[in-house]
Amino acid sequence: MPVSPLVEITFALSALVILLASLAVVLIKNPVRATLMLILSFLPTSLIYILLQASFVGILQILVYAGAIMMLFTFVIMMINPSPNEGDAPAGGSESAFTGLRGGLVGFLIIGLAGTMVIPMIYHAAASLPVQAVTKPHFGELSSIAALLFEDPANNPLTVSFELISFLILVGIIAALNFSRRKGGQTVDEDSISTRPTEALPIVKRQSGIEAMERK
Amino acid sequence: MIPHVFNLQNCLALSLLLVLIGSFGVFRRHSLIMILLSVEVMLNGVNLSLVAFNYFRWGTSETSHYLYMLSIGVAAVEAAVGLSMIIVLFKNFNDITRERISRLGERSA
Amino acid sequence: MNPYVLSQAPLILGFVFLLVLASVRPAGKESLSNIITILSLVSGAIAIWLILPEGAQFFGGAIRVTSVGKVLAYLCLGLTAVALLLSEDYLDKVRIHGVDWRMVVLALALGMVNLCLANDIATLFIAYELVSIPSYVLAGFAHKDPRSNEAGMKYLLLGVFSSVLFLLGLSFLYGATGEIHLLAIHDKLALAVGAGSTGDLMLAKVGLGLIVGAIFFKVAVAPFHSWLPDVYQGTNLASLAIISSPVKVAVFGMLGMLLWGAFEPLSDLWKPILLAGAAMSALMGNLQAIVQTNLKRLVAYSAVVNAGFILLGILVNSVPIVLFYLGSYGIMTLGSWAAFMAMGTKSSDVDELSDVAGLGRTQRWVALAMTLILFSYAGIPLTAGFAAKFGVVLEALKPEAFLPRGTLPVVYFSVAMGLVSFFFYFQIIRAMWLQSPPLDAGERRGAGVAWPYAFVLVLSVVVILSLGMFLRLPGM
Amino acid sequence: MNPTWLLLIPLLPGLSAALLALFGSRLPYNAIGAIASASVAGSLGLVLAFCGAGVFGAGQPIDFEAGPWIATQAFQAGLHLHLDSLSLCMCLLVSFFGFLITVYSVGYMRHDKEQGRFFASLNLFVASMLTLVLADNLVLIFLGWEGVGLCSYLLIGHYWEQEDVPLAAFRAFFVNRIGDVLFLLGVFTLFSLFGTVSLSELALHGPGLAGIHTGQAALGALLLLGGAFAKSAQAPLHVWLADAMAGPTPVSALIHAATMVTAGVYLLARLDWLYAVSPEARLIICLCGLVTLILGALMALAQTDIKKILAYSTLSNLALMFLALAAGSAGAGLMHLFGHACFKALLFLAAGSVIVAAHHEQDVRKLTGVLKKLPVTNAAFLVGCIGGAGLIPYLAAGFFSKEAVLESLSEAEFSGFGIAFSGRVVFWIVTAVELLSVVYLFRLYGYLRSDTAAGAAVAGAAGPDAHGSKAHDSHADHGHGGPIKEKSPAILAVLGILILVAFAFGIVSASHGFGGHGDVWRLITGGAAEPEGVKPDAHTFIMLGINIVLAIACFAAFSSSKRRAGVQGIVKNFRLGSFGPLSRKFYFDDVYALAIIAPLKGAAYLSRLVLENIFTGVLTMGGWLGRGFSLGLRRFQTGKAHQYAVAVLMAVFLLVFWLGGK
Repeated sequence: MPVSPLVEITFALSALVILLASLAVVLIKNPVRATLMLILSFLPTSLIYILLQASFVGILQILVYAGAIMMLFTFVIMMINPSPNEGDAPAGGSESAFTGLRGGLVGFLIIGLAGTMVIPMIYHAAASLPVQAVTKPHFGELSSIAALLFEDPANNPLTVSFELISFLILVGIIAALNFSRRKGGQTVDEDSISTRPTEALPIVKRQSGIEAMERK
Repeated sequence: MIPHVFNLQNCLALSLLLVLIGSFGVFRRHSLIMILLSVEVMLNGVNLSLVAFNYFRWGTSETSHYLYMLSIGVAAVEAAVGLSMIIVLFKNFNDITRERISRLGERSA
Repeated sequence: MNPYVLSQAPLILGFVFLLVLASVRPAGKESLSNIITILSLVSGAIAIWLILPEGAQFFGGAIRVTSVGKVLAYLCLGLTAVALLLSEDYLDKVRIHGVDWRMVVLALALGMVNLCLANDIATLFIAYELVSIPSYVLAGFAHKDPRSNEAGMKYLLLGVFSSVLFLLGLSFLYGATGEIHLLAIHDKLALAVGAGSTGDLMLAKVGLGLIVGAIFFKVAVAPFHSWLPDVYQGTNLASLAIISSPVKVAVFGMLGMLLWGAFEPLSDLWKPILLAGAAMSALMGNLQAIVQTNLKRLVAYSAVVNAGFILLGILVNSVPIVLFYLGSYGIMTLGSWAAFMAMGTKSSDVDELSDVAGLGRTQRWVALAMTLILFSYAGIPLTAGFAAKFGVVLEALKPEAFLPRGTLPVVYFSVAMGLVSFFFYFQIIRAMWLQSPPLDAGERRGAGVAWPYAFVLVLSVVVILSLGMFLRLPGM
Repeated sequence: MNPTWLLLIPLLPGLSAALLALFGSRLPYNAIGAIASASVAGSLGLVLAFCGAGVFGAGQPIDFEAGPWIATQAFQAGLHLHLDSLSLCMCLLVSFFGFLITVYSVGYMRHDKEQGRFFASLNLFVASMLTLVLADNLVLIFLGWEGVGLCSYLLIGHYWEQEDVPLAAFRAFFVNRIGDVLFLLGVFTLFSLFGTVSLSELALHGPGLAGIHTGQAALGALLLLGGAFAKSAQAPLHVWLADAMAGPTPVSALIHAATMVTAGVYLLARLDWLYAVSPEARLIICLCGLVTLILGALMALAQTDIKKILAYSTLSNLALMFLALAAGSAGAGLMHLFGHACFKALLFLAAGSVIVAAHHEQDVRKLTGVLKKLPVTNAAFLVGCIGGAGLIPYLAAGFFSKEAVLESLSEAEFSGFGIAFSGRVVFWIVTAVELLSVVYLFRLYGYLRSDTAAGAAVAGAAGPDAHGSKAHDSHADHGHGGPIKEKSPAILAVLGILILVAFAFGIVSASHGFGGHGDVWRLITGGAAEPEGVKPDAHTFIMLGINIVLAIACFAAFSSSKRRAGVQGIVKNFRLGSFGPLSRKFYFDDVYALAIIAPLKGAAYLSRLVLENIFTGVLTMGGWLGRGFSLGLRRFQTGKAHQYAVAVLMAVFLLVFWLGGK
């Protein structure tokens, strides 16, 4: 498949940035910066999606993933506000430095092993696969995906999963609401679903601050 | 001459490396938020492999673009549930390191 | 209207009712929401029975109704309904908001039904997540209890981790075949095996490994089981009844359908994996339980042991006996949770072995039922547990069975390890009957047993005995 | 008769057990006893009714099929009861002794706290045993098999508040469970070979197929053998029998003498075709039987607890049955099974009577002369001892069955695993060990009939606390102190009946050579051609003479406190180098000590070492090993999620890598 040099260079650079940013996510101590690094890694990822003729997916990656989900993370991190370095240290010496080192070492070994054994295996297998050019017109474009999703809904194989995910999101909402309840029992009415659902998060924040002060 | 790098195996290698980096984060990070964040790194790698497979091998339909949408939907819900649990944990313990969640387990007799 | 949508309507309607109930009567009676939930579950099962014709496909093949899937759906819905019976008093005790809880359970039930009927990767994935994520939520539902926090968080972190691996596996499967429809995947794989195309097969194998690993994690097959005891220990009993019984049934059913459906051409590859999983489960589940004194953890380890037997059943593809096993295991587990709830005091649950000491004297009937349930776990004849284990083993050993090498030793090993399991089940029985009650036992005796617990206990005892005495499984 | 009645035989006691278990605590004692006895009596009546149905001998077996019980695609195990001559005899044995012992227990347990539970277990035991005996397929047999183990546990653990009793019960149950698992594995092996678990189908098709797949058939035979060994207390799975003596004495009589321990023998007799084709299994039966025989007899010699003496004697008698089976003569083994049941039940129940009369004292050294006050018990004990020692033909059940065993052994050949030896060797070993049994039985009887003031030691021991402990003592329940006498009419009646039964069995078991009819042989083997019978040759008479002389000598030596002291003095004072011709009665004592007592003592110590320490030790070691593993694995259960994740990822990578390499 003939590919223009621009594509090659873009891919290589994006891959490099993604890898470095992802490494930064797992290595940087400061949680806020780590989150920003993740967002940074999403941008070249979306570039690669566009190279892969998945322009809509690329847009989603920025809009939904980087824009919404990562905002959630940033928001919670800001709210809990762990100090830049403490947030990632073992607390109270419940885990000694030695065991921490050992745990890290074991994880590192396993990943190294997998990296040197499994990835080459898959790499060689993929290299031998026949490559097939994209044949569908308007591949990856919004209109095409919309047709895929919404054409003939009664016989569309994607309908069921698309509807089911709404229940998944509902579960997420109910869970978040439940976790924000002040009292576990059902007798408290001022913070149940119907009356003031939007207060859920601020309540949490105040509570945590108060409790934090009490603990000190 | 620019080497031919934009191909399936390189995309797969990139995505698997992301999965590995993410899982390394899961083992290494102490903060629960950071562990969740590492899982997002893994998921990013998985999504990449999905889209790459679709482009390089099965370009007749955008099936995996749809799977990608499902995947970020699930990721969003997982993040929401996980983060709200983390907030609860923070309320209860004033601490969100993983040492907080290692009380259940075998106490050596 | 599409019959499939109609068949899901009761569950969805129940969900909507609960939403409305939560908004109009936030402090309403718990029992109303419980009744609504149970009704919608039961009518959901009836709807599936009446409306969905066997062999039909809906939504372009995303849903395929099979007899196995239907039975699994009945089992899941029925067990969930029974578990809900248990929840009413208990949720009050642990101060859980019941309406929220039931909505999560209903969503989970929807996920289970779709997991049993799903026929493409996308639906499968979403249904799998719709089973998993509510499970995490349920585990951590009692959010004022630090142990529940921990259980939920641990379950979520590890579960999300395994979900990612599952999705990666699906991605490789898609990469190998280009299909999301399970039957089409099966055909493509069969073609690839026939043609010997190594590249495709390699991708499919990697996908197989990842998917099987992730599902093994979900159903707690050793060595993927380490999360299970911790989560059991921390989770409140009402949520545990859901997580440990119907969810297990659904995921095991999905594993069996996936392996014998899509992955059937690769059966030479995954059969040894199932065997290894069965052997490991028998080994780890039994050995780790020996020195265990926490009752919930004991049940968790026994779940690991049972998982090994179910894998054997899946291995020999004897559908009726697997369904029988799942059903009897589900009701057995629910029975044991009912007994635990009935044994608990007003303020606390039973936790350690010492909490049940002398119970044969203070709560005679509960102790009797619990003893029978433990007999069933241990595989004493005339109980469902025996019939199920016995059936699985005999199916595996029938002379005409064509199985991989090593089946015989693994089966023997699993049965022989039952000796060890007997040891720790008997610890509980011994504590109940052959130890004197502690001094504060009067508190328990006065409490009496609430009718839902009594009902579920009686139900499980009746089911255990009748299944144990009359196991008849026609060919399906 | 309508075959449906067969179902009622095990069902009656089973229902009664359920009734008593659920409501026993609310019923008065007499009602409990009446229900328990009546249900077993009902079974006995049914069995007697079936005796007239022409099943005996070569008659037509009666089959009852209630449809499938467990039925899957692969297999069917029906609720299928099969009554042939052998199972009718076993039914008769079980229901008859079950009935007698239930009646006896009504007298024995009158002052117990948990009577409902006791009689429920007793009834359930009878029900399970009857199921086991009547079952036509191995699954149903397993049901009974497991049931008797469970009841044995419940009954042994009856005095659970006493220290060590729960542990003893648990150990007994655990060894039984080992046997159950082996049995189950054996069933699985047979099933995977033949595709059926029905005994009749197996007997029909088994021999042919087993000849082809000898390896797997031998494996199945060995596994089932393991099960039988555990149930019938053969080395190395015999360790539970001594523990089992912690239960009430009627239980010891029922379970550990007459019924449960014979289940293994019964099973092997049912599957004799399987053992006929696997000489290795027979060789193993023979070797284990010999070890058990010798160790049992020696341990019986070394014991002072009255029940333990009888328990070890049971071991060696069971070994005799197994030896007969090993020799290929199921008939001889079964005949001894019945004979042994007669005299051992008699001995145990008489011992129970002694124990009750002596306020739960079980040490024979303190029970000297007790029998002088207990005339009926005395007669029963004497008859039992004569039977156990096989002293007198036609009397007391033991003689002809032992002769039959010896006869079968003398003609057998054993080979396998590269060794081969003649049954003559075994024959002589058995003959020699039987002398020991004469010694320990009559030593025991001598003690109990000693001329010491009757029960002096007991009365002395019980005297001081007789009044003080009366109010609250829980199990010294049959009067305190006071005169030693037989009180319960139920106990006396049962003993009387048993004496008659022992006589009757002695007469009907006589073989042709002695002028009898050999009825028992014909009945239990279902009309198989009777062997020529024991010829009253010189050897038989010589051994008989030696036995009688030895018995009288033993009795004489131990029944007088002076002579007993003499014997003990010889044993005790034996030291090398400290003897002179005159003071040592011309070395006679020393020769005696050197030649007889010392080896015996040494052997007894050795057998104690082996029996109590090594075999138990291996079991305990297994337990500790499991515990150790468990504790080791516990270290991996750290509660740290990231470590679990490492484990998961590692396992997944291994999976993927393994799959990729295939």
